[in-house]
Amino acid sequence: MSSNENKRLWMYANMVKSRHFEDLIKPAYFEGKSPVFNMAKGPIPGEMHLSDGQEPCAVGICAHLREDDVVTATHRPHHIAIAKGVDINAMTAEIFGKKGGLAGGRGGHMHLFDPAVNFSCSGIIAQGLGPAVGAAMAAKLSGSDAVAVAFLGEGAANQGAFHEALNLASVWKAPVVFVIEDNSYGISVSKSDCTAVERNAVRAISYDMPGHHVAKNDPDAISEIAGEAIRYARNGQGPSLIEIETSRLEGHFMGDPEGYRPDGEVDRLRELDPIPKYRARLLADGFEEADLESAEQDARNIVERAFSFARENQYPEPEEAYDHVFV
Amino acid sequence: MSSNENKRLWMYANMVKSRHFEDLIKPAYFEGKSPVFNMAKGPIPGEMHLSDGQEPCAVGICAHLREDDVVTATHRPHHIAIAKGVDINAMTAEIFGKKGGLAGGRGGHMHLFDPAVNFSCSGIIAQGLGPAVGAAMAAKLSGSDAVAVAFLGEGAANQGAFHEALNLASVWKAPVVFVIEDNSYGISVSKSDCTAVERNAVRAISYDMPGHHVAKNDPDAISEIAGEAIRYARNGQGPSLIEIETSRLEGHFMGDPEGYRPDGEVDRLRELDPIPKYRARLLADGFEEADLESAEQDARNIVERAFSFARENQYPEPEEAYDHVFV
Amino acid sequence: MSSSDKPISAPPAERRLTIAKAMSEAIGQEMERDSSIILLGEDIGRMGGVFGTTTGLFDQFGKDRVKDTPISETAFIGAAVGMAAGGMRPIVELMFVDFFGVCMDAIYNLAAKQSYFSGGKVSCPMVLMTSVGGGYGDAGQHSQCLYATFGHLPGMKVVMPSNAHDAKGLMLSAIRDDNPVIFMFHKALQGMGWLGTIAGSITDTPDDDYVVPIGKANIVREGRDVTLVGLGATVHHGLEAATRLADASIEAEVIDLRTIAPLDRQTIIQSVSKTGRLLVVDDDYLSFGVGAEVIASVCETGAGPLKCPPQRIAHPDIPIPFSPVLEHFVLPDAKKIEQAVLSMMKDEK
Amino acid sequence: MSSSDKPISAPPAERRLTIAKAMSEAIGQEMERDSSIILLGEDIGRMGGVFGTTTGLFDQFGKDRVKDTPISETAFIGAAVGMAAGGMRPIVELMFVDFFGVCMDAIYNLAAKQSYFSGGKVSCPMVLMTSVGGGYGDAGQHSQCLYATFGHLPGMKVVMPSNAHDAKGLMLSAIRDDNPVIFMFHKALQGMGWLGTIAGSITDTPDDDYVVPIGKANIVREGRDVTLVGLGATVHHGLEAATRLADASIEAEVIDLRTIAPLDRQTIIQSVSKTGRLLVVDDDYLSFGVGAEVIASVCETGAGPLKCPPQRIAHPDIPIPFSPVLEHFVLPDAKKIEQAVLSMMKDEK
Ligand SMILES: Cc1ncc(C[n+]2csc(CCOP(=O)(O)OP(=O)(O)O)c2C)c(N)n1
Ligand SMILES: Cc1ncc(C[n+]2csc(CCOP(=O)(O)OP(=O)(O)O)c2C)c(N)n1
Ligand SMILES: [Mg+2]
Ligand SMILES: [Mg+2]
Repeated sequence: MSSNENKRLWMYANMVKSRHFEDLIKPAYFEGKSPVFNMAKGPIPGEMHLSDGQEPCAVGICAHLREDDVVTATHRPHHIAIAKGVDINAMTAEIFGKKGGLAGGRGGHMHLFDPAVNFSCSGIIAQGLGPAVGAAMAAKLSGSDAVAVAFLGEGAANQGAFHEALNLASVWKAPVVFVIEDNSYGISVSKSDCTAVERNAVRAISYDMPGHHVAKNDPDAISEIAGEAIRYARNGQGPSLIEIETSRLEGHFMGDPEGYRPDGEVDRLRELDPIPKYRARLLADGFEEADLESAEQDARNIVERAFSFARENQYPEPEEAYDHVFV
Repeated sequence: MSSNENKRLWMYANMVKSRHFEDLIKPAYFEGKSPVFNMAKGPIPGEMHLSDGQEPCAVGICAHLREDDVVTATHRPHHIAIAKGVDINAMTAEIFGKKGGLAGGRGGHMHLFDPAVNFSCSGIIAQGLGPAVGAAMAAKLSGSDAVAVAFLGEGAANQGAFHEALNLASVWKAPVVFVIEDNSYGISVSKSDCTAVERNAVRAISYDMPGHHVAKNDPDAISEIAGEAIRYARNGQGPSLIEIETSRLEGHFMGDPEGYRPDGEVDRLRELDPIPKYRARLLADGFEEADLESAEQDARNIVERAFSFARENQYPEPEEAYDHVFV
Repeated sequence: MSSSDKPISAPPAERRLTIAKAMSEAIGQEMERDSSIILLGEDIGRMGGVFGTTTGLFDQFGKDRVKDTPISETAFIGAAVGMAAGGMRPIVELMFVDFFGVCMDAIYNLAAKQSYFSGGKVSCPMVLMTSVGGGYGDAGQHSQCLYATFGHLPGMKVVMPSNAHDAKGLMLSAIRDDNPVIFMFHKALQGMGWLGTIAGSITDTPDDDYVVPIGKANIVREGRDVTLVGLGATVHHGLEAATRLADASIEAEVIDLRTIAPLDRQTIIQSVSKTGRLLVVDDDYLSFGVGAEVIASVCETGAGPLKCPPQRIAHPDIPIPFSPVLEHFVLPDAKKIEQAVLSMMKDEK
Repeated sequence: MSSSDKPISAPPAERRLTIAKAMSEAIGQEMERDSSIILLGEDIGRMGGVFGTTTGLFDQFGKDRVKDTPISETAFIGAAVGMAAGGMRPIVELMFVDFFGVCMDAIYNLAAKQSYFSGGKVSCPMVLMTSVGGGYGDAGQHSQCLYATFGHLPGMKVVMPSNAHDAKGLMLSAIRDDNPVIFMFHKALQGMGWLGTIAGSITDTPDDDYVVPIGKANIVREGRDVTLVGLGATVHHGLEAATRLADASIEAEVIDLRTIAPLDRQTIIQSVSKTGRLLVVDDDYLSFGVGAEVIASVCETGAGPLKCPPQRIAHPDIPIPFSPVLEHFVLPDAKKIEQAVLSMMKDEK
């Protein structure tokens, strides 16, 4: 396979992996939460933000990243973590609150840190952007050509931190790419009800940086633009902003009744599900069915092993709560 | 005189008033602070941010405002307060920490509140913008055509609050005008060292609102644009952003050694002092010397009476410190 | 499963409300009375608030009075301050108190100081309602309490109900107060099905207009042996512990602070003067917390004589851990209270 | 004019430094040793810091290591967290602690929790230095202390020197600590001519490399009758009061906390066990403050027996007033300490 074919297969496999991951989260999350849905119960308590539908953003960007490139993600981090190569066993164990989790169960699903691949995320909207600028500068000042990527939602583009971080990145010519996953909702509030502009990409003008808009949740198109922006950063030309039109196939968090969605919206979005669409395109482009199936199978196996690992892993001792407040 | 002539004379008189105000602040501030400059000493302790050179911004905007229009200003508020018609006696007494001050001496020069003319200011950068949006909405929702104006420095345009407030104003179509007084410095840091764009007016694009740029610190030009933006707000068309190129003839605060200024900069700026320039223009435009002189004299008298009032006013009783924490 | 841990069952009486419903009801009734009230926040419109604080109000009052905002806390809380100065009475929701870090200036430097900086001429009648507390696995950025953070800073009143009755009455007081009031509501008490709810928070709640005064603590159980001071969720833990302690013939007096600032020191001191023993329980971080303030307030008066050193239980000085085995280990509960009291009873001077 | 109120005169010995100079020196010496240190903040470049914390460092280390920032505290403190995770050791200045409201999330939800959320795998070796304190007429948004605000939130260490010697040693400790350290410096002690400086803060300061350990309070004067606990400026007020009290044969022991978090409870408790009397003095807001924590920490152990109720003096729960007659009325000073001690000595149990 050509390197481009390899990359496309990698993107496909990682979308499948991410989706399968969420597919296994779903029943696990609902364990102990029925008949009465109570977030506190079951093996995975707390809020759970799934990324179904947003996989193209993660793979399109991460296809261009190395281990030493830094990613900061959001409260909806699974697809990005998986595409960045976070240790999936430890990540799953973390989500289950187990000792073998990335943070020994201290962080949970909104706080996944894997320094081996320079991934982290935060649950406070837009607050990962400053750290990404800093990480980019740490690389630049040390003479490395590593870059940083900060993911955010379109809702986060109205938070002050967005403005400050993009301006600072531009002033410092930091090798960082800001990626807006525009799923058109911030919880229940639609983008058009809270955002003064139709396209966040135009906001790049305020920071004298390139602003890209990618429509249709298309992994290839995302990857193309991402390649450009990441090259630009790696070459020392400075930051960029990428806005990706994507879709949230699930509720904001699990248990969200989604009363704010127009009738039929989810069905329409599901018809545009990027994973079967991309599969069909790959086949049309000459990929072998068997290769896709084997990639799918591998992806699923990895996820299933991760869930087994997590489930079999033990809980931390209660006293471990006191560890690692300081390093 | 025509109404336009009246307005121009009003603008001139208020610039003179403001400058004379600062001219009297200077020696008063230095009382007790020499030979050793110690900010804690003398009748006016604390930081003191003078507005010399920035008068055109205040008068150009406030020429279009009514008492029921709201203004939120910054840590550098005197020129704006004066142009907005704040009770100058009570304002001066406040700056001297006296009982007859706007807040009985509780607030000081960065916290001037005069509800009679809907003026207030805050010492935290860009934090007056949200309140201006709210004030504008309070007017709009009550059916009034009053507007709000938020002043900020060019340094403040890099603060997150700027982004959030402009977006919110646009989404709400709030009758508010944001006015950037670009004096090209935030304390010691020049605009070009910390701002990604050359002109903050372009940032209006990010909020789908008109963005105006006014060069040369010119009261007439400012007034023209201000009239447009304020009419636009009053007519229910929504917010605007105005960026004004102005100049800071003094240090950031009194006592600032200004080592960061390029040699000769202050001299060059002083040559462009907007007050003598505007005086010359008015004369060239046919105003009578005598009218200007009498306006100047009136302005000076008002200021001098305010300082006398403030100096003769008594200090609050110490126990009054405990009053008005709550209304 | 402890008794406080039951899923909500149908309220027996018609007016048994959850705190969420009591809050919505208070706000709705007051909005009918007073057209200057406006609601701002994320997801408080069509969705009715993530924690049910504004259920039905968007439909009832429309989008001019119930306004979903962008995720721009600095701007919309700042806007509320400007509205309040302009004669309105905004009620703003900060979805989780944990988010105070993006907008605290608008709260403590603007809202809280507007009266002082204007010599009392410009009021700031706004309510900031915000959810607090953990226990349901939402981890370190969505489970904090920060009572002391808000209580420490002057110019704001800070209240937190432990039940629906008080929620309605405190909300009405808060809205009518001409000063900024931080209205904290505890997720473990809120009565959102999906969060699980301590049953004692669901109480009879009059339909009428009534207020619970700000600044007045409530003795929710009388006793002679020890004073348990709590707020929000820990009141219920205290009551549960008191029931168990009664079996051992230890009579605990349980005080529900209801207001964090201004703190009702008098009620506490009177109680401790009677019982001679003090245990403060809160689920905020321990150091520089509610427990310290209550203990110091008692000790500095020389109230007593105390029969044993005053004690406190709180969340330890660690970020709130995600894993339930960790989180439940560190959170206060009835058992820890019971044990602390038992050892205090032994530890006579 | 009180003795603490003199303008700075030429330091008698060559190594008598102000806190500002001691901070700059510590940072500069450490930057020479450790190339991973970077400085960020407003006006810390050419200007050398509004409070002289980075004097000379821009010229010495250049613009890549000493970076003036936009007025974007959220972004640059957030950036520091990212740099720290990436192997650098950023030192960031928040010009006034009063501005925490625009950037606290980066501090307490990101920096302070990075270690915990990563199970100790990602450290956050950053120093946030920030000015505190009033007394010079800078009013309610530029004079706050907020010791307890920072001390209350876990995951950060919080230090504040009362003199130049400790400033250098604490700064070196802070820079070398692999955890976030909030380094507060008090404007009344900073040694900026234009602010006036309490003379006792200017001390002999070794040129060498030495550390003052974080978490260790310092007994700056021994005494048998009463323990005065202070920090920063109030240490000097305490010392001044102690001198006057000595004339009345009252021997005060004065403790300089030096570290707010983690608090050195042991040193305090030992002292109070000896003296039997405790007075805490700080210039932060009173309620939920340092005084409460120190008093509670002592009382909960049953240390003593105390000869009289423990007392605290602090800034009252009001915004900091501008007018000097108001501000000096409410700020703690030596005279208030002296009077409090005198009445404590009378108030024997
Ligand atoms: C500062 C802050 N405000 C509010 C929230 C609550 N919140 C969590 S996710 C979310 C919506 C975010 O929308 P968007 O940025 O579009 O991301 P998405 O959820 O669509 O992925 C909100 C408001 C938060 N976590 N942080
Ligand atoms: C949030 C915040 N950060 C920093 C400061 C300190 N500060 C006061 S004035 C100022 C410069 C402001 O520059 P600009 O907005 O251009 O206004 P100017 O002083 O030029 O009028 C700074 C950084 C502050 N008051 N608030
Ligand atoms: Mg979204
Ligand atoms: Mg400026």
